[in-house]
Amino acid sequence: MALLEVENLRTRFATDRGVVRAVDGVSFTLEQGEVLGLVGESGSGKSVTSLSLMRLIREPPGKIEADKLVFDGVDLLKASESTMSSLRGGKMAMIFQDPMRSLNPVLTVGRQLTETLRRHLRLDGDAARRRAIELLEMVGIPLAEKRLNSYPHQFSGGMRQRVMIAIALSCNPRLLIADEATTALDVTIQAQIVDLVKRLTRDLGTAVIWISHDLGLVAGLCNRVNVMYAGRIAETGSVRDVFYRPSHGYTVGLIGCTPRVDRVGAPLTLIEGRPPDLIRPISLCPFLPRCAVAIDACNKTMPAMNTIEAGHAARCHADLSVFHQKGAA
Amino acid sequence: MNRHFVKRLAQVPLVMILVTLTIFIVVRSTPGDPIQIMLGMQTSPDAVEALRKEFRLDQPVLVQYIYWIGDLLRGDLGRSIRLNVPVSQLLAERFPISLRLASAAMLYAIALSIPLGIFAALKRNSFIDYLCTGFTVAGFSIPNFALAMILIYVFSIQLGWFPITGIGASEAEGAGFWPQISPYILPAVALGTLQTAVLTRLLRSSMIDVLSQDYIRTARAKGLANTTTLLIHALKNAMIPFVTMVAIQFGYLIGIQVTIEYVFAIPGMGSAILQAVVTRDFPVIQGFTLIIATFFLFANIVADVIYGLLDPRVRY
Amino acid sequence: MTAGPFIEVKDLKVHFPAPKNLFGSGGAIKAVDGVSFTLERGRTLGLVGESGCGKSTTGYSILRLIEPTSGQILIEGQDILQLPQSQLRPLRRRMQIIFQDAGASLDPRMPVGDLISEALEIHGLWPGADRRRRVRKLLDLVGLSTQHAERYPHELSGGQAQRVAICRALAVEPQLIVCDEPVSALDVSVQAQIVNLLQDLQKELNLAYIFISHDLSVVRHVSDEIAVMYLGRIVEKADRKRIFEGAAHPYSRSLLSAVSIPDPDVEQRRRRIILSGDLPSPANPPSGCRFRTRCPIVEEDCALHDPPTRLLEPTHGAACLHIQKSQELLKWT
Amino acid sequence: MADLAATRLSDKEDDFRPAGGLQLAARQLLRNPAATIGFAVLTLMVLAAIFAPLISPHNPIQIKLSAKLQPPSAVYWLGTDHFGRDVVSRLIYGARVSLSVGLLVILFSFSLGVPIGVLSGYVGGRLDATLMRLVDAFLTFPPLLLAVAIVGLLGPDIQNVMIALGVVQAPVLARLVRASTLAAREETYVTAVRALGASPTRIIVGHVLRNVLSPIVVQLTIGFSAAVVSEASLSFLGLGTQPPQPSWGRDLAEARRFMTDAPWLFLAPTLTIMLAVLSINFVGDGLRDALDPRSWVTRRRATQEADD
Amino acid sequence: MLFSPAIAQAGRRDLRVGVFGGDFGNFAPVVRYDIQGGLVLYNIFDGLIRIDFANRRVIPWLAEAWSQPDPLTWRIKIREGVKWHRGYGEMTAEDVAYTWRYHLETKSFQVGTALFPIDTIKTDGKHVLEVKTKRPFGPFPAVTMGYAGFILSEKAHKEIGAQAYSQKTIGQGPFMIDSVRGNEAVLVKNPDYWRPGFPKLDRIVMRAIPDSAVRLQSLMRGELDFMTHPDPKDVPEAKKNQKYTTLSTVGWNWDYQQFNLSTGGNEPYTNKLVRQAISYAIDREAIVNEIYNGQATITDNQIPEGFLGYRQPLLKYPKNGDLKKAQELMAQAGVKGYDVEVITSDKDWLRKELELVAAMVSQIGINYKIRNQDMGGFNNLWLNRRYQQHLEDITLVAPDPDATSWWFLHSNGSSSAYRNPKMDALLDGAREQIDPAKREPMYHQIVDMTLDECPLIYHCNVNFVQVYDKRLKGFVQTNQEYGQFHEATEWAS
Repeated sequence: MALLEVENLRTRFATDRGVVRAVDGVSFTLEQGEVLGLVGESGSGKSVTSLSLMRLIREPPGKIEADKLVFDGVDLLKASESTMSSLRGGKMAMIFQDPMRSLNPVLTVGRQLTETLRRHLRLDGDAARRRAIELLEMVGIPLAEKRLNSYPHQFSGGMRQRVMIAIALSCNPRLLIADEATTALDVTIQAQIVDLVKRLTRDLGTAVIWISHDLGLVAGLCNRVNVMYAGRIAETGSVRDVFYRPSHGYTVGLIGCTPRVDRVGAPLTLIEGRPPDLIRPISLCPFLPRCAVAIDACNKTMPAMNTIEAGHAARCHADLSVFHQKGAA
Repeated sequence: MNRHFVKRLAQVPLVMILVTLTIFIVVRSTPGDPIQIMLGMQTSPDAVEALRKEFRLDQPVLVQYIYWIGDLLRGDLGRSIRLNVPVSQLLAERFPISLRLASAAMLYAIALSIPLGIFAALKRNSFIDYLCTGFTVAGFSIPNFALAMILIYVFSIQLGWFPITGIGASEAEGAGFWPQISPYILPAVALGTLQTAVLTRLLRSSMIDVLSQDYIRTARAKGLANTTTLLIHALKNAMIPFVTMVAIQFGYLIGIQVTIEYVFAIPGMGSAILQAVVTRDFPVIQGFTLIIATFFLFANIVADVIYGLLDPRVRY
Repeated sequence: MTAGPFIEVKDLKVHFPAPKNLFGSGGAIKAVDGVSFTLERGRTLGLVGESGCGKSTTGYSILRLIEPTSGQILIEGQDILQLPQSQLRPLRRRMQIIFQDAGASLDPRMPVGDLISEALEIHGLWPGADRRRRVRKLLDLVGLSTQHAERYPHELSGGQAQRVAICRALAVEPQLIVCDEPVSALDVSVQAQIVNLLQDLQKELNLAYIFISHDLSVVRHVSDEIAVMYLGRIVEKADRKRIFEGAAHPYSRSLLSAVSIPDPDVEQRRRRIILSGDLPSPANPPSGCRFRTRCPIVEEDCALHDPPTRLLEPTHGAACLHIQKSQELLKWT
Repeated sequence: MADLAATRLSDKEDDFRPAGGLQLAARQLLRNPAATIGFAVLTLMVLAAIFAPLISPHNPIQIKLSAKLQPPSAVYWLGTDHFGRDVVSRLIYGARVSLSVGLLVILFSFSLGVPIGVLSGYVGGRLDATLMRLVDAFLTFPPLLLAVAIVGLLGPDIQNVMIALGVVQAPVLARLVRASTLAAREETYVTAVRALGASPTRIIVGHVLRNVLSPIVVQLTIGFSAAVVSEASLSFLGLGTQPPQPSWGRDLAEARRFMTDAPWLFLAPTLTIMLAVLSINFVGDGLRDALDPRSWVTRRRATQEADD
Repeated sequence: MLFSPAIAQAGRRDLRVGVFGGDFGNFAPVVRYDIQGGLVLYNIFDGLIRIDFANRRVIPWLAEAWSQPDPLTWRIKIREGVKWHRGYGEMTAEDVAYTWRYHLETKSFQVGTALFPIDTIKTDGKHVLEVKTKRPFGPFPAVTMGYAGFILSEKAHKEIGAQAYSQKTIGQGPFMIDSVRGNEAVLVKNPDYWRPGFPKLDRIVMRAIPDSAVRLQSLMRGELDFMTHPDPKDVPEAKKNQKYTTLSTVGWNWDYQQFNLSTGGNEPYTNKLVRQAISYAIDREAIVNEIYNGQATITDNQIPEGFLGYRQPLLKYPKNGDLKKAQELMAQAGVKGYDVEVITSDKDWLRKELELVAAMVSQIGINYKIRNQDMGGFNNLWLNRRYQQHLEDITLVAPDPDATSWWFLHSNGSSSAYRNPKMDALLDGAREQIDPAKREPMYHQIVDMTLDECPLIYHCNVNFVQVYDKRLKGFVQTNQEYGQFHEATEWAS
């Protein structure tokens, strides 16, 4: 039975300019130990999806609906707030983008670690302290014992993200959601963090949902990818399916306009215009106004999710096999 | 933090000199000669002259200022022309009373503004939010002596719960807890209402700001129970500007008690200065205003220290 | 091509006084510690490096938005560091800058039309009636319409805001534009649009760019020549082809190995050079080679003397004592 | 290659003079109900003050002992005072004093506080240090007592009251403006304009001042309400405005004796002062949001998506 | 409740008194004191003479007797057995000599009012004092022994020091100062008071409460037993209240307008017809009813009832004024109307009175531009004669017509702004006339000239009102504001 089953997840926000359909029908499943990439530009709904899973959306103005939202056998829609709060940080954990602001500036790092342990594992006093030190050493923070009493502002960006990871993995979660976890970091530090997360989650068998706008990162880290656009999944498949046999106008465009450090000189293929306003209802493919490979069908009906091959599907009328590469580059 | 604190302390003497200079100029640029005013109707010119010499009023203003500063450094605040009593003795009688009244008013303001501020922030833009902010803004807009009058009419005359006067009465000295405390209650409410408005608004906005911070989202993502998240994580941050403002407001409180002292017959600093201004009793005006200004200055410095203590980012 | 380079920077240093703590002197933060390069019109120099390496400070100090401590900045042979502010102001027309947060670089209270005409007004260009026509031409040049002219900065998307910023820079007809992380805050699709726009403008107006970014993929795509910076110094400089195949300095190679490539097979099979530790404090950089505290191939002599730039080829230099060892050992492809 | 001469340029040569910032701020202000009501009340009071002779039902100064202490009636809507003068007329004429006190205090503290604040904020260095020490000295001065001292010593006529209250408010404003100027100076758009070659004066006047306006406006509204309340306190202590000129503060001070036997006499000025201060505060809050450009919406908003 | 009056009545020997004002000034009789100071002074000192208010006569007190061997010499016998507080020994003639010499040397405020006629002071034995005056001075007993009647103990004054004496004052009256703090003065019984059986109370606590309404409310709530100067509008209600006694007696004081005629300028009011017109325009009864709610008595001259030379309250000007006559006088003077600046001090009842008077005189075209000064500002303008007109009230201590006229009408009177040699001669002559029978007609002449010349226009004498707990007995009320003697006050058993 899959660890996480999501069917037709819809999350809307009531704003003074109208109802914003941030997530407009997202379905996917996640197996134990699997690493799923959620890729898309800003406003694609990738972060809102993850926050909806953890029910961290303030309702109102937000509103979460779904045909099915089950995590490890628990129906997240009907779960009481107390069940949810025992899940959060316990079986489901999350790390966020900006390490500078994600830790409480006035509480020591040790305190923010032990309070999680006390909340979920009922560890306190020395047991919690010892575990906290182990965790800090696990994520590669030197002199862990001494640093327990330091404050977040005394750590560098990279170090702070390591603390976040220690906190997230402290209770051995079944699922870790990383929402743009390395975007704010420098490239060499990013490499360290990615390497760390990959190693720890593999050892602990934690399923990971890695949210990012960086295709390279997702290519290296994930086994499956969902490409998201305008609150929906445009294309889903194994990472090799999506990269080598892109079957949605947006995926093709995205790969085309991402510069590659190992290929120079080839001009970037452009995607004109801007992501759609999520307020007005959409009857056709949301990417149509910007799509370079649209065909007549696109102007007539809303494309359904059709399967290209086992485990690989895209919500696009066009046959984009011309862009498919033969095997590995 | 200590570098910042030392810099603040270093500024104090310079500011104090400026304060004494301002007080002196404002006071001495006055029409009306205190001796003549004090001696009143049946004075002979040479009687006025004798006393002017005694209070050095016959000398040029600058010389008088230097004498005043000289005495000041020796801790001698001079003598009240009208009361013929050392200013320091008047201060010893009146400053504690003003201090107690200020503390009572601040306690009332804090006790009210913390729940109101947090509640208004939590229930933002709801009916309760408007109620809380509406109440505080009303407190902000009513002149405190009008409020005092209403409080006396309702709570002292109609309900009889609290006495009207009685602060500083020797009778109350040994008469147990309630007689000592009860005369402070209505004046504290009348005086503290303005502070409640200021503090509630401040706490509400800083709570709203903190609740939108990422680390609160992280706390919730860690599954901490709502109350703990709210109280520990949010309040500890939201209280920093609040406590700093409390210290600053406390400095102000001493200076704005005049009208309340008048209504409740409180022998505080404000009424003494008013009395001194009306009778041109320069030494008292200068001495009292200097003390209030110094108190305010140190309240500000204490505010900085508190800020440093509460916010680790400043401390380390 | 005019004779000689448009801009020549010689041994540029920018030191900030560190806050003196109570007990000892704070020393100086050596943000930029001896940077030199030349740039011709129509060409782009990429400055790449991680935060704290001094790339933005270099950009700002070339335009004297931050006053450099020492060194020379020659614009067509004239050292602008010696000029008083009054004489510098007319010269500012020739060198402009665009910022990472484009929205914040536009006065929130002025509509786009005014923002652009202000640039013309400052230098008295296109006075009177044809100023409006000039503004419309400039808007068109960067792909915006007159409808955008009426909008306020907060009503623009990130991409549109950057287009306005570029338009404002072009208004004063500059020869050099310093681009400080111009696309880092944008989505990939919008990033590509702006990158293409910059390249087209360079061809059409023969502009020189100093392109500052931490994103090596974008820098390599845009630049003719790339300089890798670490802790206030250029550790390696080469044309964009050489920097990829023949990167010499261990830091350059580590940087290249850390950059992700949007190609699953390639990315998953790559060998990584993972640098340990954090960036040292610029207030007191390590003795000798600044990179030695994090360098995977560090030797004893690295701590003894500051490595000079060795030229492997006329246009390819690297400041490392063990280039040989670096190129052999540190595999990243 | 993107074709440079994209043909999206619309042909019509319409004038793109957009709605000015103030127009948009006003439009935004009117969307905030509390601020609109406050604004309406204030305009009403200002109009009442200006056209007092026309609209006040009775002569506010005329003593008519026969009509002494009459409760609110058809003739005297809010009753009469101890000399038989109509309370409503006195409130209308009183608005002249209280509002002008508030207004002049704003002008006084603005013209004193803003230049000092901007100068020391933008120039910084020693000038900033000396100015700030001077401001500190005045700030530590207990406000009401400074006002009492100035009024008591220079005589209790109106302009002295205003000077006193203005002097008290100016340092608070100076402090605030300096902080905002310091912050504004660090903004990227200031660096950008400097890069364009703009002179310091153009930067200060054209950019810094305009973006420092919003905190100034809010502080001015607080200053206004403090002035109105202080005028009442000074009158209560006997140092306020001169008879026979009616003023809210003095009428309230004199009405306190009749709080039990003629409550309308006491409540009328109290509620009027509260109403004035409440509305000026709501306007202040409204202005703070309205002057924030992020809230401005040009009329083309709806079509924004269309032309992308 | 804090101080509930329900404390066992019979045994109560303390009294809580509420007075107006902010604090208690200085209590040394040789340094000028204000009214609150006076209230304490009159209970800790006995004067050389006391005033028999019933029939307005000066009666010997600590000056047991005095004789006048010749018009310039006064021999005063000081009562024996009068002891100073706190064991400073017996009061002697030496103390009186010391005190008056101290006044003269320090040129204190009493020199101008009471001790100016003195030439030499000699003691003749322990208890007799012989004073020679420069010129014969009829009102010596009332003015000199009255105003300057409070005597210092030489020993105490020297030991304690002039400064400290202001607060640690040593008197010989029924009460002694126990403590003075902020707005409260505590007096305790003087155990060795020379009159056995007095005072009836052990302790008086006097508290200054500025707001009159609050002062009365404090009494009604039982926080005080005794209060003075209630708001006139509350007096009828207090009188109806069974639990309290309300006394209201005509005071030796008056509200008056004064014209500055010393500048020699040609303002319209320098013409006496205009001044008379103003006096006719004043409705004195309206002032008494509207401002003092009936707690005052109309008058148009400076000699209150019981004073030598008193005839009747209204001599020339009708109680409701005579607008027609006033307009006639204005026409006669050829003055249509003018503006004049009128100053007054910070007493809010006087400010209201000036507003009322301004309304009255506006009916004859005179526009009073009112300037309310605070006390300091007013005194400064008044004493330096930098005013056109002013409205003020004045309280007098000595029951002698000299004190009510000389200072205001004589060309070198400290408060006078009037120069008239005829008036000066009359005043000096009346002052030096010893025989009361001869002095009386002289004062009639002075009053008639004042009524005609109108350098001052008198409005009314304001009553002194006290409200206190009905169970208090023995309190004697006087026409003097300070005169609240409490030695006879006691709680009825």
